[in-house]
Amino acid sequence: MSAETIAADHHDVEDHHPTERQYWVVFVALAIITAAEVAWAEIPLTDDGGPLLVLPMMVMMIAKFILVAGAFMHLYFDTKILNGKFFWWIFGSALLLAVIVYFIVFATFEFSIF
Amino acid sequence: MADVATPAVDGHVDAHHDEHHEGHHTSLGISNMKLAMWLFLGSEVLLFGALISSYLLSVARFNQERAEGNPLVTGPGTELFDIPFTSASSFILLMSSLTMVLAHQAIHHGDVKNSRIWIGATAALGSLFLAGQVYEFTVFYREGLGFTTNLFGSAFFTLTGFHGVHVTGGILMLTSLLVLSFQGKLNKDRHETVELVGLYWHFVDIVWVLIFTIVYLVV
Amino acid sequence: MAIIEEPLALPSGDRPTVSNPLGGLSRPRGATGLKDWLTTVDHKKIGIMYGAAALFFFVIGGIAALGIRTQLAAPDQTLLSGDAYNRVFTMHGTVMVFLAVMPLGAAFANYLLPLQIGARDVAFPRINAFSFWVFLAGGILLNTSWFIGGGANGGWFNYAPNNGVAYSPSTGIDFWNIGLLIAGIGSMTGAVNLITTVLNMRAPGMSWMKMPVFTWMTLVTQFLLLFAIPVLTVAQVLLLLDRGFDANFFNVEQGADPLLWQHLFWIFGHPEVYLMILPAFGIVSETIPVFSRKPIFGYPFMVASGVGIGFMGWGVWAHHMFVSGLGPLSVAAFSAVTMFIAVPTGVKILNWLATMWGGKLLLNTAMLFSIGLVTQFTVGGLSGVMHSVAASDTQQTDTYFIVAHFHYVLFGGALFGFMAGFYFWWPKAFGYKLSEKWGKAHFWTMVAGFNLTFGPMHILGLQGMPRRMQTYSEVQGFGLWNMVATIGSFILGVGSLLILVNAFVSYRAWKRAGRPDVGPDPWDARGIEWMIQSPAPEHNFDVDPVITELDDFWHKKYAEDENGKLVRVATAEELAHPGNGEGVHLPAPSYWPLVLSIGIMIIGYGLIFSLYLCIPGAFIMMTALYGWSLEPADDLDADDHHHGEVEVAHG
Amino acid sequence: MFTWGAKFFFGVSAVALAAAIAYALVTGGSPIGAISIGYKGGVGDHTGYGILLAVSAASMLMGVLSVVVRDADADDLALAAGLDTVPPAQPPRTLSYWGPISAFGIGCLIVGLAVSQAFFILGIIVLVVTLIEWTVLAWSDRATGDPDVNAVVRDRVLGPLEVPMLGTVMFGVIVIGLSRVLLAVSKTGSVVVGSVIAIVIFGGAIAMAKLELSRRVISGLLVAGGLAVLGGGIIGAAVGEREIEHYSEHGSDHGEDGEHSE
Amino acid sequence: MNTSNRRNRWRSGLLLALVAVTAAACAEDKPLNIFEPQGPQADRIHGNTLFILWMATAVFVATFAGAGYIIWKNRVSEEEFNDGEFPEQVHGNPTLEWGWTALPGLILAVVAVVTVPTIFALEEKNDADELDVMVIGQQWWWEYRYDVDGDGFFIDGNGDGVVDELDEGLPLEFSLDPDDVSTAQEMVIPVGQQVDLLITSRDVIHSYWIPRLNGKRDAVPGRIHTWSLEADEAGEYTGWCTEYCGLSHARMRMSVIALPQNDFDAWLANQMLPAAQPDPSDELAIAGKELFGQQCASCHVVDDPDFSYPTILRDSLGDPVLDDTDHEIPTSIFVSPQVAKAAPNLTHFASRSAFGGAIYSQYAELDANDDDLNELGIETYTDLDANYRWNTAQLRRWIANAPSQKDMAPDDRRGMPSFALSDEQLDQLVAYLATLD
Ligand code: HEA
Ligand code: HEA
Ligand code: HEC
Ligand code: CUA
Ligand SMILES: [Cu+2]
Repeated sequence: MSAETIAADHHDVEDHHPTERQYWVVFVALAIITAAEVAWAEIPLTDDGGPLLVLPMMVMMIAKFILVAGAFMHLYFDTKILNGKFFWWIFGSALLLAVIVYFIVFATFEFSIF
Repeated sequence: MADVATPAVDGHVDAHHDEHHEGHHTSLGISNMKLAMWLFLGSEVLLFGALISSYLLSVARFNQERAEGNPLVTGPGTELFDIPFTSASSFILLMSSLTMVLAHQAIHHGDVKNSRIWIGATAALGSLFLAGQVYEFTVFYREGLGFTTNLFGSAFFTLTGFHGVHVTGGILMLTSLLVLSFQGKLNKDRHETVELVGLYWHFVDIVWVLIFTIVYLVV
Repeated sequence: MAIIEEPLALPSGDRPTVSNPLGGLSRPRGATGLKDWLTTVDHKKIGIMYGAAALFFFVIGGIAALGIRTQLAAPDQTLLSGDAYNRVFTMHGTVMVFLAVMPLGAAFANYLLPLQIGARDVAFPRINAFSFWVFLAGGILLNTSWFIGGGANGGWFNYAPNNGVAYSPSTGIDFWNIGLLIAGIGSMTGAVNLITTVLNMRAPGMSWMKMPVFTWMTLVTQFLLLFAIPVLTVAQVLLLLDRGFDANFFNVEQGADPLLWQHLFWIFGHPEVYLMILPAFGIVSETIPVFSRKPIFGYPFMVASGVGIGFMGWGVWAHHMFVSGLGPLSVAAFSAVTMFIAVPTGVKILNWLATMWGGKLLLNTAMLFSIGLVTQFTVGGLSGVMHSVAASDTQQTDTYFIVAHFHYVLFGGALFGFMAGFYFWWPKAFGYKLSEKWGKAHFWTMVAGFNLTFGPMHILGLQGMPRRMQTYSEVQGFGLWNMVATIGSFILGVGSLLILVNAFVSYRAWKRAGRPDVGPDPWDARGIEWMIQSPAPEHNFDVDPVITELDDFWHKKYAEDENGKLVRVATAEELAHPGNGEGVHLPAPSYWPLVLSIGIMIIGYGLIFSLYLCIPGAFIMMTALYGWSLEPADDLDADDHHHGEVEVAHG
Repeated sequence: MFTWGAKFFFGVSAVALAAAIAYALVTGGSPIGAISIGYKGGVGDHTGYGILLAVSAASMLMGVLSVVVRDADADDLALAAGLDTVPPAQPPRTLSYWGPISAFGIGCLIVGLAVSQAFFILGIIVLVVTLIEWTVLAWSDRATGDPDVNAVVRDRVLGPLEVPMLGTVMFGVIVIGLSRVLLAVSKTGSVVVGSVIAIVIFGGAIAMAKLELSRRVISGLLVAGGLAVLGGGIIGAAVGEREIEHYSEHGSDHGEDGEHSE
Repeated sequence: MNTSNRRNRWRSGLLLALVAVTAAACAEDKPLNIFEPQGPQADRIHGNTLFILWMATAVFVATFAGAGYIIWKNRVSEEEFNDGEFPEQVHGNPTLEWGWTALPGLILAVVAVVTVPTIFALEEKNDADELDVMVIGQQWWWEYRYDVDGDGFFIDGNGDGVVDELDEGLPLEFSLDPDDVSTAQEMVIPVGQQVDLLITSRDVIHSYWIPRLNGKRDAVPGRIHTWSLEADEAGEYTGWCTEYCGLSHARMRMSVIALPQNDFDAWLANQMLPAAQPDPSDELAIAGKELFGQQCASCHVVDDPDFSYPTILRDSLGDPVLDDTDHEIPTSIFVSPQVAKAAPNLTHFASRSAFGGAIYSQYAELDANDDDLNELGIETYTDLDANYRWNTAQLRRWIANAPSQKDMAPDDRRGMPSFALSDEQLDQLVAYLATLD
C-alpha cells in the first residue's frame, strides 16, 4: 500500500491481555458455576421445574457466558477500548437480536419453559 | 463446512500478508481477519439461536404429544439424559477453553514450545469431548432413540450434532495450527492466527454452555 | 494449481531456472480471456459477473412469468397443467428473488463499495470470488431442476408440511432447498467480506458520516444478510434432514408444529425483502442529487432511516402469518409494528422529493428510473401498509392484492433502482454511456408495461382472485383485468429486453466512433468513484484518496465564492487519477474459489441424488480448501516490484 | 500430450469404474443402480462400491492433472521454462518404499477376498494411497534436474491431499478409540474414565509446559499417550459395549406396544 | 315416507332463500369481491379496509401530486443543466424532517388504534348454545363435521377415561367422533347466527375463506384454529382455498349455504339419517349400490348397514390399539374411514349442490364456482330437479376418471383413482348416487 498508510504502530498499543493467573481464576469460577448448576438441577427442591429451577440456572448460564466471552475472548481485558467495545457491539447486537427474535417466536407459540 | 475452514485458511494467509506489508491500514485499527471472525460469530449466534429454539419447540411439542397419549409417538425422551456424564464432558470443554487461551498467551509471549503443547492439549480435549458425544449418541441409540424415532430424537441429534460438527471444525483448525507450528511458521508475529482460532473455539464452548444448561439441565 | 508458495529457493544455489515445473497447475497469473474471468479476484470483474448472472437469471424468471401470464390471460386456459403451473410460479419467485434481485444488489455492492470508500479491493478478494462462484453454483443447481427434477413446486416460501416428501415426492423441492443453501453460503461469506471492507478499509478521512449513502445502505443490507441467512439455513437444514434422512421436524403426526417453518422462513424472509430494496434506495440516493444538482437532503436522516428500516425489519416477520392462527395478541402486536416501518421509509421518500425540490432536474434515463422508483415504490409501500392492517389483511392475504404489492416494491422499487444504477454507472464500468434515446424508450415501455401488468392486480385482488391459481372460471369475473395484465406483461418483457438492446447498440456506436474516452466523470457527479478513469482501472485508485467531506469529489471540484455562490475550482480531469498502476501490488488470481464451489455443487447434487456423489465432492472440496490455505493471497512470484512504493501526490 | 502417466491413470479409472459396477452387481445391486450411482435402484455393498468409485474418481483426477501438467515431457518443460533444454532428469535420490507397501496392499486384497471384507477394504485403501503417492513421487522425481526442488514439488502437489486425510484419520482414530473405551465400561465408569483422561491430558499438558521436560521425554509421553488410546480403543472394541437397557414404554400408562420404534 | 318429507322441506327452504338473495344482489358478478360483505365479521373488516384504503389514497394523492409538481417545475433542459449555475445548496432541514417523521407516525398511530380492536373483535366466540362446525381441509376438498349428538367433536382418543383437550391434540384419526355428521364441499349454516368454526387439516396447510362472510383462517394440521362466520341473509357464498396446498390448490374451492333456521334444522335432521335405500324397483341403482360396495366403499363412507367399515384402532374399551398388522399404516394415511381421510362422505351426496372440491355443480348448466344458485330464476324445486338436476355427464366423467377432471396424485394416496368402468356400470353408479339425498 502507499507509503503514508504504513503505520506499523498498532502493535505496541495492542492487547494487554490478562495474565495467566487471571485466566486460571476465570476457569475456576467457571468450574464452580458449572458445579453449582448441576447441583441446583439435581436437588429435590427443583424437581418439577418452574421458576425456581429456571431463573437461577439462567443467571448462572449467563454468568458463564459472560466469563468466557469477556475473559477468554478478550472482550473486557482489552485495554484498547475501541477494539473490545467494537466487538462487543457486533457480538452483542447479534445476541440481542437472536434473543429478542426467538423469544417473540416462543411467545407466539404460547410457549413457556417453566 | 466452508464456514468452518475459512478462518483458518485466511488466518494463515493474512498473517503472511502482514509480514510483507507491515500493518495494513484499517479504518478501525483492528485487523480485518479479527473483524471478519467476529462477524462470522455474530452470524453463528443467529444460527445456533434458531437451532436451540427449534429444539425447544420440538421438545415441548414432543412432551405434550406424549402427555396426550398420541400412540404414534414412541421412544424415549429427555429422561435419557445422563447428567453426570454430560457434566463431565461440559467440564472437559471448559478446560479446553482454558488451554486455548494459554496457547494464545504462550505464542503471544513468543513461547513457541508451550504454545504447541497447549494447542495440542486443546485439540486432545476437544477430541475427548467428541468421543464423549459419540459415546452418548451410541448409548442413546442402544436405548432406543434413533434420529428418526421421534421429534425429540431428531431435534436432539441435530442440535448436538451441529455443535459436534463445529467442534470437529475447530479441531481441524487446531491441527492446522500445529502443522504450521512444526513448519516453523507460527511465531510471535502471528499470534493473531492463534487468537482467531481461539475465538472460534471459545464461541463453540459458549454454545455448549448454553446447550448444557438449557437442554440438559433445564428442559 | 497455485502450489507455489514462495519462489523456489534452490539449494544448489542457482536462481530458479525452470520457473514452473508445475505446468498448468501453477497459479494463474496475468491471464486473459476466459481464464481471467474464471480466476479473477478483482471486485469489479466479480461485480460485473454478478450483474451478468443476475440478468441471465432475470430472463429465466421473466420467461417463467410470461408463462404464468399467458396461462392466466383468460379463464380456463390449459397451456400449463396444474403441476407445471405450480412449478413455474415457484421457480419464478425463487429465481427472481434469490438469483436476480439479490445478486443485482451484490453486483452493485461489489463493483462500487471499494470505489466509493477508496479501497483497492474488498477485504478478502478470494473469498469474494468464492462468494460469487458459490452463488452461481447454487443458482445453476436450482435451475437444472427445470430439466432433471421438474422444477421446485412448493411456492417460494415453501411451507411445511407441503414441502415434505409425503406431499412433494419429486426432487423439485430438494433442488430448491439445496440450491438455496449453497447460494446462502455465498451470501454469508459475501456479507462478512463486505462488512469488513466497509468498516475497515475506508480511505483516510472517510468517517462514518462521510460515507456515501449507497455505501451505508449496502452496509445495512449486508448486516441483514449476515444475520438473516443463518436463520434460513437452519430452516433448510431441518427440511433437508426431514426430506433426506427421515427426521421429524415437520412431521405433524409426531407432534411437530408446521408454524415453526413459517417463523424461521419469515424471520429470514422479511429482512430479505428489505435487503432487496435497500441497495436500490442507496442507488437513487446517489443519482437524484447528481441530476438535481443539489446535495442529498438530510443526509443524517437518510442514513438513520436506512439503519432504522434494517432494525425494524427484524420485528415484523409475522405479518406474513396474520391468518396462520397466531392468536389476536401476536397479530395485533405485529400489525402495529409493521405499520411503523412506513415511518423511516416515508422519510426516505420525502427526503428524495425534498432533494429535487428547488433543484435543477435533468430528466435523463438514470434520473427517470430514479423517479420511477420513488413513485412506484410509494404505491407498493402504501399497499404494504394496507396489508399491515391485520384485520383488513385477512381479506387481502394470498390474493393478487399481495402480488400487486410485492411487484410494485420489487419491480417498481428494487428493479427500477437497479436500472437507474445501470445507466448511471455504466460508463464507469465499461467506458461508454448507454444511449439516451434507447434509454428513454426502455424507461417508458417499462413504466407502461409495469403499471399495465401489476396495476390491474390490485383490482383483481380486491375482486377476490387468490394467488397461485393455475386457472379460474368465467363466472368469477377475473377475465378482463387478467387479460390487461397479460398484455402489460408482454410490453414489460419487451421493455426489460431493451436494456440489453441498448447495451448492444451503444457499444456498437462507441466502437464505430473509435472508442472515445468518456472521461472520468461524465455526469459531473459527486462521489469519489468518479475520480478515476473510466472504465475503472484494475487497481482503482493510484493512491489512497484522502477524504475531507461528504461527496468529497464534488467539493474538490466546486467551492463557494465569497458570495456563497458555487464555482468550479477544478475540472474532473485535473483531479482524476491518471490510472497509473505502476508499482501497485494487487492480489493474484486463484483457481481455488472456483474449484471449491464446484466441490460444493457436486456435494449438493450428491445430497439430491445419491450420497455417493458426495464423496468425490468432498474430496474436491477438501483439496480446494487446503490448496487455498497453502496459497498466499498475493502471488509473490508474479510480483516483481512490490517493494517500490508509489509516491504520487494529489493532482 | 497424453503421456504414459495420463494414459495409465485413465486406464485405472476405467478399470476401477468397471470394477465398481461389477462389484455392485455381484453384491446384489441392480444394473441401473450400479450405473446411476444409486440414483435409481440399489448398488449392493455400499462401502466397497463407494471406495471403488472413489478410486475411479481419484484416478480420473490424477489423469487430468497429469495431462495438464504434461508430466516429465522434457520438451514441454523446456517450453514452459523458456529454455532450450532442461537438465536431464536424474535417477531419483529418494529411496522408495512404495513397492513393498503396494505388495502388502495386494496381499491384503487377496486375503480379504478369502477371509474378510475388512482386509479387502484395507487392501484397496492401501493400494489407492500407494497409487497416488507413488505416481506423484515418480513424476516429481523427474520434474526438474534438481532433486530438492523435486521434493518440494512433490510436497506441494500432495500436501493438500495428505494433510487433511492424515488429519482425519488420526482424529478419527482418537475419537473412535476413546469412545470405545467409554462404551466398554459401566455407566459410572464412563464418567470416571472420561474425567481421568481429561485430567491426564490437562495435567500432562501442564507438566510439559511447566516442568522443563526434554524433547525426548515429551515425545515419549506423546507416543505413549497415542498408543494408550489406540490400545484402549482396540481393547474396548474387543470387550464390546456394556449392556445398555433398551427403553420400553412401560412407564406410560397405556399399554400399547412400544417396541417398534425404528 | 316421512324422511323424504323432511328432505323436501329443507330443499324448498333452500330454494326460497336463494330466490330472496337473488333479488337482493342482482348486479353481482364478482362472487368473491371483498367489497360486498354480507355478514357482520366481513362488515367489520370492510370498514377497516375502507378506512385504510382512504388513508392510503390520501397519502398517495399527496405524494404523487407533490412529486408531479416538483418534477414539472424543476425539470430543465440539458443545456440549462450544464450552464454552470447552481440551485441553492440545501443540505437539509431537521425541523422539516422531524416533522415528516412524526406525521406519518401520527397517522399510523390512528390506524393502529382503529385496527387493534377490530382484530380482537374478529376473534369473539359465539354463545355456547349456538352452532359450531368443524372444518377439515385435505388435499383437495373440505370436510365439515356437525356435532349432532352434543358430545363434542372428539372422543376419548387416548383412552384415559375423559374427553378433554388432550384428546383434541391427538391426530384426528384417533380422536374424531365417528358419530358426528360429516359432509363435504359445502357448509350449511343457519342465517343470522354466528357459527363458530374449528378449522384444522389432515395433511398440509389450507386456508378457509368465504370473502363475503369473513376473512381467511389457515387450516393447519395439528392445530385447531377458531374462526367464525355469520350470514345476514340466506344464500350461497362461495370461496377458495387460499393457502397453497400442492397440486390441485387451484381446484379446492368451497361454499357456504345459509338457510333460515327451520330449514337448517330440517337439513341437519336429514343429514343425521342413515343413507337412503334405493327403491326396490330401481334395478340400476341396486346394481350401482353393489358396485359401490365393491369399488368405492373402501374409501367413501356411506352410512348404510350393508357396508361394513372396520372400526380398527379401538379395542372393546375404546382404547386405541395398534396391532402388528396396522402399525405401519398411520404414518401418512387414514386409519378409519369413519373419520374419513380418504374421501368425502357420500351418505347424503345427492343433497349437495357441488362436488369435486366444489368445482363441479351437481346441477346441469350451472357453475359451482359461481354463487349462481342465487341467480337461478326458478320458482319451485321441482323445476330445479326437472330442468337442472344431475349434471350426469360430469359426474360420469368424474367417476370414470377423476384425475382427468382435476389434478390429483392417486398413486401417492392423494385423490381418487381412475377406474375401468363400463358405460353401464357408470349408469348404475350414477343412479345409486342419485338416491343418496
Ligand atoms: C422489496 C421488497 C418489499 C418491501 C420494501 C416491502 C415493504 C413493505 N411491506 Fe411487503 N412484501 C414483500 C416485499 C416487500 N414489502 C413481498 C415479496 C411480500 C409477499 C411475500 C409472499 O407472500 O410471497 C410482501 C408481503 C407483505 C405483507 C404480507 C401480506 C400477506 O401475505 O398477507 C405485508 C403485511 O403487512 C407487507 C407489508 C409491507 C410494509 C408495511 C412495507 C413497508 O416497508 C412499506 C413502507 C413504504 C411506504 C408506506 C410508502 C412511502 C411512505 C410515505 C410516502 C410516507 C407516508 C405513509 C403513510 C403515512 C402510510 N408486505
Ligand atoms: C424480484 C422479483 C420479481 C420480479 C422482477 C417479478 C417479475 C414479474 N412477475 Fe412475479 N413474482 C415474484 C417476484 C418477482 N416477479 C414472487 C416472489 C412471486 C411469488 C411466487 C410464489 O407465489 O411463490 C411472484 C409471483 C408472480 C405472479 C403470481 C403467480 C401466482 O400467484 O399464481 C405473477 C402473475 O402474474 C407474476 C408475474 C410477473 C411478471 C409478469 C413479471 C415481469 O415483470 C417479468 C418481466 C420480465 C421479462 C418478461 C423477461 C425479459 C424478457 C424476456 C424473457 C424475453 C422474452 C419476452 C418477450 C418476447 C416479450 N409474478
Ligand atoms: C382411493 C380412494 C377412492 C376410491 C376407491 C374412490 N374414490 Fe371417490 N373420491 C376420492 C377422493 C379423495 C375424492 C375427493 C377428490 C377431490 O375432490 O379432490 C373423491 C370424490 C368423489 C366424489 C365427489 C364427492 C364430493 O363431494 O366432492 C364422488 C361422487 C366419488 N368420489 C365417487 C366415487 C365412486 C363412485 C367410486 C367408485 C367407483 C369412488 N369414488 C372410489 C377417493 C376415492
Ligand atoms: Cu387447499 Cu389450497
Ligand atoms: Cu414482510
